[in-house]
Amino acid sequence: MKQYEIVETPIEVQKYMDYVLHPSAGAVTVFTGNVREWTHGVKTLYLSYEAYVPMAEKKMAEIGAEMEAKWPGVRVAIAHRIGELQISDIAVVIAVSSPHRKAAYEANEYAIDRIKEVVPIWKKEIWEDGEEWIGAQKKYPEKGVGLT
Amino acid sequence: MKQYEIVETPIEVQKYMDYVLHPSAGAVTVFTGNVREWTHGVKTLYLSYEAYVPMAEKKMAEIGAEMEAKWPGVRVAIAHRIGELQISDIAVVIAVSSPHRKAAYEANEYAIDRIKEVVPIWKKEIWEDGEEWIGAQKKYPEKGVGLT
Amino acid sequence: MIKVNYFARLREVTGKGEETIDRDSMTVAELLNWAEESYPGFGSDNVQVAVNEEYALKDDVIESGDVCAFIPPVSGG
Amino acid sequence: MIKVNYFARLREVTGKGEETIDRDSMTVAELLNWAEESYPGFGSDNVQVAVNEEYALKDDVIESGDVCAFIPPVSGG
Repeated sequence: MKQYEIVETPIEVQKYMDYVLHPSAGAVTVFTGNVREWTHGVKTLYLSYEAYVPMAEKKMAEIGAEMEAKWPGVRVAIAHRIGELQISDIAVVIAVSSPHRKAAYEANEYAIDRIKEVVPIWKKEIWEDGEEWIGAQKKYPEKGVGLT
Repeated sequence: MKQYEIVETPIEVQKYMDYVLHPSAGAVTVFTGNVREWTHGVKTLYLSYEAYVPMAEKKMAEIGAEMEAKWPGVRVAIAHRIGELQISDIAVVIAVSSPHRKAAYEANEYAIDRIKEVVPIWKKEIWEDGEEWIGAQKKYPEKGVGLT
Repeated sequence: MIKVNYFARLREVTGKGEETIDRDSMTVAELLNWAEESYPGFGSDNVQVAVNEEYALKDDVIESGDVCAFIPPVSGG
Repeated sequence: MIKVNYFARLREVTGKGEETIDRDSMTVAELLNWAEESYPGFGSDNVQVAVNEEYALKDDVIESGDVCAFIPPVSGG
Protein backbone atom coordinates (compact mmCIF):
# COMPACT_ATOMS: atom_id res chain seq x y z
CA MET A 1 0.00 0.00 0.00
CA LYS A 2 0.87 3.65 -0.37
CA GLN A 3 0.11 6.29 2.26
CA TYR A 4 -2.15 8.10 -0.20
CA GLU A 5 -3.62 5.96 -2.89
CA ILE A 6 -6.36 5.37 -5.40
CA VAL A 7 -7.25 1.68 -5.50
CA GLU A 8 -9.44 -0.48 -7.69
CA THR A 9 -10.03 -3.31 -5.23
CA PRO A 10 -11.95 -3.53 -1.95
CA ILE A 11 -10.48 -1.38 0.82
CA GLU A 12 -9.15 -3.27 3.84
CA VAL A 13 -9.38 -0.82 6.70
CA GLN A 14 -6.95 -2.63 8.97
CA LYS A 15 -4.00 -1.91 6.65
CA TYR A 16 -4.49 1.83 7.01
CA MET A 17 -4.98 1.65 10.76
CA ASP A 18 -1.78 -0.36 11.07
CA TYR A 19 0.05 2.15 8.91
CA VAL A 20 -0.69 5.12 11.21
CA LEU A 21 -0.16 3.32 14.52
CA HIS A 22 3.09 3.93 16.40
CA PRO A 23 4.21 3.92 20.06
CA SER A 24 3.37 7.60 20.65
CA ALA A 25 -0.14 7.26 19.26
CA GLY A 26 -2.76 7.22 21.99
CA ALA A 27 -5.71 7.59 19.64
CA VAL A 28 -6.60 6.39 16.18
CA THR A 29 -9.65 7.58 14.27
CA VAL A 30 -10.89 5.96 11.10
CA PHE A 31 -13.55 7.23 8.76
CA THR A 32 -15.07 5.19 5.99
CA GLY A 33 -17.48 6.54 3.42
CA ASN A 34 -19.76 3.70 2.37
CA VAL A 35 -22.19 3.34 -0.50
CA ARG A 36 -25.64 4.12 0.87
CA GLU A 37 -28.73 2.50 -0.61
CA TRP A 38 -31.04 5.52 -0.32
CA THR A 39 -30.16 9.14 -1.05
CA HIS A 40 -32.89 11.79 -0.94
CA GLY A 41 -35.52 9.08 -1.37
CA VAL A 42 -33.92 7.59 -4.49
CA LYS A 43 -32.67 4.01 -4.41
CA THR A 44 -29.10 3.57 -5.61
CA LEU A 45 -28.27 0.35 -7.46
CA TYR A 46 -24.53 0.95 -7.41
CA LEU A 47 -21.98 3.72 -7.81
CA SER A 48 -19.23 4.22 -10.31
CA TYR A 49 -16.19 6.26 -9.27
CA GLU A 50 -13.59 7.72 -11.58
CA ALA A 51 -10.42 9.65 -10.73
CA TYR A 52 -7.65 11.62 -12.32
CA VAL A 53 -5.35 9.21 -10.53
CA PRO A 54 -1.95 10.95 -10.36
CA MET A 55 -3.47 14.30 -9.42
CA ALA A 56 -5.87 12.69 -6.93
CA GLU A 57 -3.00 10.98 -5.11
CA LYS A 58 -1.00 14.21 -5.15
CA LYS A 59 -3.94 16.18 -3.72
CA MET A 60 -4.52 13.58 -1.00
CA ALA A 61 -0.86 13.87 -0.03
CA GLU A 62 -1.23 17.65 0.13
CA ILE A 63 -4.21 17.26 2.43
CA GLY A 64 -2.09 15.00 4.63
CA ALA A 65 0.62 17.66 4.75
CA GLU A 66 -1.97 20.29 5.69
CA MET A 67 -3.12 18.04 8.53
CA GLU A 68 0.40 17.51 9.83
CA ALA A 69 0.91 21.28 9.84
CA LYS A 70 -2.38 22.01 11.63
CA TRP A 71 -2.20 19.12 14.11
CA PRO A 72 1.46 18.36 14.86
CA GLY A 73 2.06 14.72 15.66
CA VAL A 74 -0.74 13.25 13.57
CA ARG A 75 0.03 10.43 11.15
CA VAL A 76 -2.32 9.99 8.20
CA ALA A 77 -3.25 7.46 5.52
CA ILE A 78 -5.96 7.93 2.90
CA ALA A 79 -7.27 5.65 0.18
CA HIS A 80 -10.10 6.09 -2.29
CA ARG A 81 -11.50 3.30 -4.40
CA ILE A 82 -12.62 3.74 -8.01
CA GLY A 83 -14.66 1.58 -10.35
CA GLU A 84 -18.04 0.02 -9.60
CA LEU A 85 -19.01 -0.06 -5.94
CA GLN A 86 -21.98 -1.93 -4.49
CA ILE A 87 -24.14 -0.99 -1.49
CA SER A 88 -22.07 -0.83 1.73
CA ASP A 89 -18.74 -0.97 -0.12
CA ILE A 90 -16.12 1.42 1.20
CA ALA A 91 -15.39 4.30 -1.17
CA VAL A 92 -12.90 6.14 1.01
CA VAL A 93 -10.93 5.42 4.16
CA ILE A 94 -9.12 7.98 6.30
CA ALA A 95 -6.95 6.78 9.17
CA VAL A 96 -5.40 9.28 11.58
CA SER A 97 -3.31 8.66 14.66
CA SER A 98 -2.39 11.23 17.24
CA PRO A 99 -0.93 11.34 20.74
CA HIS A 100 -4.31 12.62 21.98
CA ARG A 101 -7.83 12.09 20.75
CA LYS A 102 -9.06 15.61 20.05
CA ALA A 103 -6.61 16.09 17.19
CA ALA A 104 -7.40 12.65 15.79
CA TYR A 105 -11.09 13.52 15.47
CA GLU A 106 -10.59 17.04 14.16
CA ALA A 107 -7.93 16.12 11.63
CA ASN A 108 -9.96 13.20 10.33
CA GLU A 109 -13.04 15.33 9.71
CA TYR A 110 -10.89 18.00 8.08
CA ALA A 111 -9.56 15.36 5.69
CA ILE A 112 -12.95 14.24 4.37
CA ASP A 113 -14.12 17.85 4.00
CA ARG A 114 -11.02 18.68 1.95
CA ILE A 115 -11.26 15.50 -0.13
CA LYS A 116 -14.77 16.51 -1.14
CA GLU A 117 -13.49 19.96 -2.12
CA VAL A 118 -10.28 19.40 -4.03
CA VAL A 119 -9.52 15.80 -4.95
CA PRO A 120 -10.35 15.04 -8.60
CA ILE A 121 -12.66 12.07 -8.07
CA TRP A 122 -16.15 11.79 -9.48
CA LYS A 123 -19.12 9.70 -8.48
CA LYS A 124 -21.87 8.52 -10.77
CA GLU A 125 -25.07 7.26 -9.18
CA ILE A 126 -26.84 4.50 -11.04
CA TRP A 127 -30.54 4.04 -10.26
CA GLU A 128 -33.14 1.70 -11.73
CA ASP A 129 -34.32 4.38 -14.14
CA GLY A 130 -31.23 6.42 -14.85
CA GLU A 131 -27.83 7.64 -13.80
CA GLU A 132 -26.08 10.91 -13.07
CA TRP A 133 -22.63 12.26 -12.37
CA ILE A 134 -22.75 13.92 -8.96
CA GLY A 135 -20.94 17.14 -8.20
CA ALA A 136 -21.42 20.33 -6.31
CA GLN A 137 -22.23 22.95 -8.93
CA LYS A 138 -19.68 25.72 -8.53
CA LYS A 139 -18.63 28.62 -10.69
CA TYR A 140 -14.99 29.00 -11.62
CA PRO A 141 -13.22 30.29 -8.53
CA GLU A 142 -11.15 33.47 -8.38
CA LYS A 143 -8.45 31.22 -7.01
CA GLY A 144 -8.29 27.56 -7.85
CA VAL A 145 -9.96 25.51 -5.12
CA GLY A 146 -6.71 23.72 -4.56
CA LEU A 147 -4.82 26.93 -3.94
CA THR A 148 -5.39 27.56 -0.25
CA MET B 1 -19.47 -10.41 20.32
CA LYS B 2 -21.91 -8.22 22.20
CA GLN B 3 -22.79 -4.67 21.15
CA TYR B 4 -21.38 -3.34 24.42
CA GLU B 5 -18.75 -5.47 26.01
CA ILE B 6 -15.78 -5.76 28.31
CA VAL B 7 -13.25 -8.19 26.84
CA GLU B 8 -10.05 -9.78 28.08
CA THR B 9 -8.50 -10.52 24.69
CA PRO B 10 -7.11 -8.32 21.91
CA ILE B 11 -9.74 -6.15 20.26
CA GLU B 12 -10.39 -6.86 16.57
CA VAL B 13 -11.68 -3.59 15.16
CA GLN B 14 -13.24 -5.12 12.05
CA LYS B 15 -15.86 -6.99 14.07
CA TYR B 16 -17.25 -3.77 15.50
CA MET B 17 -17.18 -1.98 12.14
CA ASP B 18 -19.06 -4.88 10.59
CA TYR B 19 -21.59 -4.80 13.40
CA VAL B 20 -22.62 -1.18 12.80
CA LEU B 21 -22.62 -1.29 8.99
CA HIS B 22 -25.99 -1.52 7.20
CA PRO B 23 -27.38 -0.41 3.82
CA SER B 24 -28.47 3.03 5.06
CA ALA B 25 -25.08 3.82 6.57
CA GLY B 26 -23.09 6.24 4.44
CA ALA B 27 -20.41 6.88 7.05
CA VAL B 28 -18.65 4.82 9.68
CA THR B 29 -16.32 6.31 12.27
CA VAL B 30 -14.08 4.24 14.49
CA PHE B 31 -12.09 5.40 17.47
CA THR B 32 -9.46 3.32 19.18
CA GLY B 33 -7.68 4.32 22.36
CA ASN B 34 -4.22 2.78 22.28
CA VAL B 35 -1.59 2.36 24.95
CA ARG B 36 0.90 5.20 24.50
CA GLU B 37 4.54 4.77 25.46
CA TRP B 38 5.11 8.25 26.84
CA THR B 39 2.72 10.27 29.02
CA HIS B 40 3.85 13.61 30.43
CA GLY B 41 7.47 12.60 29.91
CA VAL B 42 7.17 9.32 31.81
CA LYS B 43 7.74 6.06 29.98
CA THR B 44 4.96 3.51 30.42
CA LEU B 45 5.99 -0.17 30.50
CA TYR B 46 2.43 -1.45 30.29
CA LEU B 47 -1.06 -0.73 31.58
CA SER B 48 -3.39 -2.77 33.68
CA TYR B 49 -7.14 -2.19 33.32
CA GLU B 50 -9.81 -3.34 35.72
CA ALA B 51 -13.60 -2.99 35.45
CA TYR B 52 -16.76 -3.53 37.40
CA VAL B 53 -17.85 -5.63 34.46
CA PRO B 54 -21.67 -5.83 34.69
CA MET B 55 -22.03 -2.15 35.55
CA ALA B 56 -19.49 -1.13 32.90
CA GLU B 57 -21.40 -2.96 30.18
CA LYS B 58 -24.67 -1.47 31.42
CA LYS B 59 -23.19 2.05 31.38
CA MET B 60 -21.78 1.58 27.88
CA ALA B 61 -25.24 0.49 26.71
CA GLU B 62 -26.72 3.62 28.32
CA ILE B 63 -24.20 5.76 26.45
CA GLY B 64 -25.25 4.03 23.24
CA ALA B 65 -28.90 4.82 24.01
CA GLU B 66 -27.98 8.46 24.65
CA MET B 67 -26.25 8.57 21.27
CA GLU B 68 -29.25 7.09 19.46
CA ALA B 69 -31.47 9.72 21.08
CA LYS B 70 -29.16 12.63 20.22
CA TRP B 71 -28.24 11.46 16.69
CA PRO B 72 -31.18 9.50 15.25
CA GLY B 73 -30.08 6.82 12.83
CA VAL B 74 -26.69 6.09 14.36
CA ARG B 75 -25.75 2.50 15.14
CA VAL B 76 -23.13 1.93 17.84
CA ALA B 77 -20.80 -0.75 19.19
CA ILE B 78 -18.34 -0.28 22.04
CA ALA B 79 -15.78 -2.62 23.58
CA HIS B 80 -13.22 -2.05 26.32
CA ARG B 81 -10.43 -4.46 27.11
CA ILE B 82 -9.23 -5.21 30.63
CA GLY B 83 -6.14 -6.95 31.99
CA GLU B 84 -2.54 -6.20 31.04
CA LEU B 85 -2.10 -4.16 27.86
CA GLN B 86 1.19 -3.52 26.09
CA ILE B 87 2.29 -0.45 24.12
CA SER B 88 0.00 0.13 21.08
CA ASP B 89 -2.61 -2.37 22.26
CA ILE B 90 -6.19 -1.18 21.86
CA ALA B 91 -7.90 -0.42 25.16
CA VAL B 92 -11.20 0.78 23.75
CA VAL B 93 -12.95 0.73 20.39
CA ILE B 94 -16.01 2.78 19.45
CA ALA B 95 -17.68 2.13 16.10
CA VAL B 96 -20.50 4.38 14.90
CA SER B 97 -22.40 4.31 11.63
CA SER B 98 -24.74 6.99 10.40
CA PRO B 99 -26.49 7.95 7.17
CA HIS B 100 -24.29 11.08 7.06
CA ARG B 101 -20.81 11.78 8.32
CA LYS B 102 -21.32 14.71 10.69
CA ALA B 103 -23.34 12.64 13.14
CA ALA B 104 -20.86 9.77 12.93
CA TYR B 105 -18.01 12.03 14.04
CA GLU B 106 -19.95 13.87 16.73
CA ALA B 107 -21.54 10.78 18.23
CA ASN B 108 -18.22 8.94 18.31
CA GLU B 109 -16.45 11.73 20.19
CA TYR B 110 -19.40 12.01 22.57
CA ALA B 111 -19.02 8.31 23.35
CA ILE B 112 -15.39 8.47 24.42
CA ASP B 113 -16.02 11.58 26.52
CA ARG B 114 -18.87 9.83 28.33
CA ILE B 115 -16.90 6.61 28.77
CA LYS B 116 -14.21 8.56 30.54
CA GLU B 117 -16.82 10.14 32.81
CA VAL B 118 -19.15 7.34 33.85
CA VAL B 119 -17.99 3.84 32.97
CA PRO B 120 -16.45 2.02 35.97
CA ILE B 121 -13.11 1.09 34.46
CA TRP B 122 -9.76 1.90 35.98
CA LYS B 123 -6.31 2.16 34.52
CA LYS B 124 -3.05 1.53 36.34
CA GLU B 125 0.14 2.79 34.74
CA ILE B 126 3.22 0.69 35.37
CA TRP B 127 6.58 2.44 34.91
CA GLU B 128 10.13 1.22 35.47
CA ASP B 129 10.20 2.72 38.95
CA GLY B 130 6.62 2.50 40.12
CA GLU B 131 2.95 2.31 39.36
CA GLU B 132 -0.22 4.29 39.97
CA TRP B 133 -3.96 4.02 39.54
CA ILE B 134 -5.04 6.85 37.28
CA GLY B 135 -8.22 8.79 37.86
CA ALA B 136 -9.52 12.30 37.67
CA GLN B 137 -9.71 13.48 41.25
CA LYS B 138 -13.29 14.55 41.87
CA LYS B 139 -15.28 15.29 44.96
CA TYR B 140 -18.54 13.43 45.55
CA PRO B 141 -21.05 15.00 43.17
CA GLU B 142 -24.37 16.51 44.23
CA LYS B 143 -25.83 14.19 41.67
CA GLY B 144 -24.17 10.93 40.77
CA VAL B 145 -22.09 11.34 37.61
CA GLY B 146 -24.16 8.69 35.96
CA LEU B 147 -27.38 10.54 36.62
CA THR B 148 -27.56 12.92 33.69
CA MET C 1 -26.47 -8.35 54.78
CA ILE C 2 -25.11 -5.80 52.31
CA LYS C 3 -22.55 -6.88 49.76
CA VAL C 4 -19.80 -4.44 48.80
CA ASN C 5 -17.20 -4.59 46.00
CA TYR C 6 -13.81 -2.90 45.90
CA PHE C 7 -11.94 -1.94 42.76
CA ALA C 8 -8.59 -0.56 41.68
CA ARG C 9 -6.91 1.53 44.40
CA LEU C 10 -9.60 0.56 46.91
CA ARG C 11 -9.06 -3.14 46.28
CA GLU C 12 -5.42 -2.61 47.17
CA VAL C 13 -6.16 -0.41 50.21
CA THR C 14 -8.65 -2.90 51.66
CA GLY C 15 -6.78 -5.98 50.54
CA LYS C 16 -9.97 -7.57 49.24
CA GLY C 17 -12.28 -7.53 46.25
CA GLU C 18 -15.54 -7.90 48.16
CA GLU C 19 -17.09 -8.53 51.51
CA THR C 20 -20.47 -8.50 53.22
CA ILE C 21 -21.56 -6.11 55.94
CA ASP C 22 -23.97 -7.37 58.55
CA ARG C 23 -26.47 -4.53 58.39
CA ASP C 24 -30.12 -4.39 57.33
CA SER C 25 -30.10 -0.82 56.15
CA MET C 26 -27.79 2.17 55.88
CA THR C 27 -27.42 5.29 53.78
CA VAL C 28 -24.71 5.74 51.19
CA ALA C 29 -23.14 8.37 53.47
CA GLU C 30 -23.12 5.88 56.34
CA LEU C 31 -21.50 3.23 54.12
CA LEU C 32 -18.76 5.69 53.14
CA ASN C 33 -18.17 6.58 56.80
CA TRP C 34 -18.04 2.90 57.68
CA ALA C 35 -15.39 2.31 55.00
CA GLU C 36 -13.41 5.38 56.04
CA GLU C 37 -13.28 4.12 59.63
CA SER C 38 -12.59 0.51 58.69
CA TYR C 39 -9.73 1.14 56.27
CA PRO C 40 -6.99 3.73 56.84
CA GLY C 41 -6.34 5.68 53.65
CA PHE C 42 -9.70 4.80 52.10
CA GLY C 43 -10.07 8.41 50.98
CA SER C 44 -13.85 8.41 50.62
CA ASP C 45 -13.96 12.03 49.46
CA ASN C 46 -13.20 10.86 45.93
CA VAL C 47 -15.27 7.71 46.02
CA GLN C 48 -18.76 7.22 44.69
CA VAL C 49 -21.05 4.38 45.60
CA ALA C 50 -23.01 2.30 43.14
CA VAL C 51 -26.04 0.42 44.46
CA ASN C 52 -27.18 -2.44 42.27
CA GLU C 53 -25.00 -1.16 39.42
CA GLU C 54 -26.33 2.39 39.47
CA TYR C 55 -24.64 5.50 40.87
CA ALA C 56 -26.29 6.49 44.15
CA LEU C 57 -26.60 9.79 46.02
CA LYS C 58 -25.39 10.20 49.59
CA ASP C 59 -28.89 10.17 51.03
CA ASP C 60 -29.97 7.03 49.19
CA VAL C 61 -30.79 4.12 51.45
CA ILE C 62 -29.13 0.72 50.99
CA GLU C 63 -31.17 -2.31 52.03
CA SER C 64 -30.15 -5.82 52.96
CA GLY C 65 -29.57 -7.81 49.77
CA ASP C 66 -28.35 -4.84 47.78
CA VAL C 67 -25.04 -5.12 45.98
CA CYS C 68 -22.86 -2.06 46.39
CA ALA C 69 -19.59 -1.01 44.85
CA PHE C 70 -17.13 1.68 45.80
CA ILE C 71 -16.22 3.55 42.64
CA PRO C 72 -12.97 5.53 42.77
CA PRO C 73 -12.47 8.09 39.98
CA VAL C 74 -12.79 6.19 36.72
CA SER C 75 -10.06 6.20 34.08
CA GLY C 76 -11.20 4.05 31.21
CA GLY C 77 -10.53 4.81 27.57
CA MET D 1 1.10 20.28 -28.65
CA ILE D 2 -1.01 20.48 -25.49
CA LYS D 3 -2.45 17.31 -24.04
CA VAL D 4 -5.89 17.44 -22.43
CA ASN D 5 -7.76 14.87 -20.34
CA TYR D 6 -11.52 14.52 -19.90
CA PHE D 7 -13.24 12.95 -16.92
CA ALA D 8 -16.69 11.94 -15.76
CA ARG D 9 -19.46 13.97 -17.45
CA LEU D 10 -16.95 15.62 -19.78
CA ARG D 11 -15.60 12.28 -20.94
CA GLU D 12 -19.13 11.36 -21.93
CA VAL D 13 -19.88 14.74 -23.56
CA THR D 14 -16.70 14.67 -25.64
CA GLY D 15 -16.76 10.94 -26.23
CA LYS D 16 -13.06 10.66 -25.43
CA GLY D 17 -10.70 10.42 -22.50
CA GLU D 18 -7.90 12.52 -23.94
CA GLU D 19 -6.64 14.29 -27.00
CA THR D 20 -3.90 16.66 -28.07
CA ILE D 21 -4.38 20.21 -29.27
CA ASP D 22 -1.98 21.52 -31.87
CA ARG D 23 -1.12 24.80 -30.15
CA ASP D 24 2.12 26.14 -28.70
CA SER D 25 0.56 28.33 -26.03
CA MET D 26 -2.83 29.38 -24.75
CA THR D 27 -4.36 30.65 -21.55
CA VAL D 28 -6.67 28.58 -19.39
CA ALA D 29 -9.53 30.87 -20.42
CA GLU D 30 -8.71 30.23 -24.07
CA LEU D 31 -8.62 26.49 -23.50
CA LEU D 32 -12.05 26.62 -21.86
CA ASN D 33 -13.43 28.65 -24.77
CA TRP D 34 -11.92 26.19 -27.22
CA ALA D 35 -13.65 23.31 -25.45
CA GLU D 36 -16.93 25.18 -25.22
CA GLU D 37 -16.87 25.76 -28.98
CA SER D 38 -15.67 22.27 -29.85
CA TYR D 39 -18.19 20.32 -27.76
CA PRO D 40 -21.87 21.26 -27.45
CA GLY D 41 -22.99 21.01 -23.83
CA PHE D 42 -19.45 21.22 -22.45
CA GLY D 43 -20.68 23.63 -19.78
CA SER D 44 -17.35 25.24 -19.01
CA ASP D 45 -18.82 27.52 -16.33
CA ASN D 46 -18.52 24.70 -13.85
CA VAL D 47 -15.25 23.33 -15.09
CA GLN D 48 -11.81 23.98 -13.69
CA VAL D 49 -8.57 23.30 -15.49
CA ALA D 50 -5.58 21.55 -14.02
CA VAL D 51 -2.20 22.13 -15.65
CA ASN D 52 0.40 19.50 -14.86
CA GLU D 53 -1.80 18.18 -12.03
CA GLU D 54 -2.31 21.53 -10.33
CA TYR D 55 -5.41 23.73 -10.37
CA ALA D 56 -4.80 26.73 -12.63
CA LEU D 57 -6.29 30.22 -12.76
CA LYS D 58 -7.97 31.55 -15.89
CA ASP D 59 -5.06 33.84 -16.74
CA ASP D 60 -2.43 31.12 -16.39
CA VAL D 61 -0.59 30.29 -19.59
CA ILE D 62 -0.40 26.74 -20.90
CA GLU D 63 2.70 25.84 -22.94
CA SER D 64 3.33 23.12 -25.45
CA GLY D 65 4.14 19.91 -23.61
CA ASP D 66 1.90 20.71 -20.65
CA VAL D 67 -0.65 18.12 -19.59
CA CYS D 68 -4.06 19.62 -18.85
CA ALA D 69 -7.22 18.19 -17.43
CA PHE D 70 -10.75 19.51 -17.38
CA ILE D 71 -12.07 19.08 -13.84
CA PRO D 72 -15.85 19.11 -13.46
CA PRO D 73 -17.18 19.56 -9.91
CA VAL D 74 -15.60 16.81 -7.84
CA SER D 75 -17.68 14.35 -5.83
CA GLY D 76 -15.33 11.96 -4.11
CA GLY D 77 -15.82 10.59 -0.64
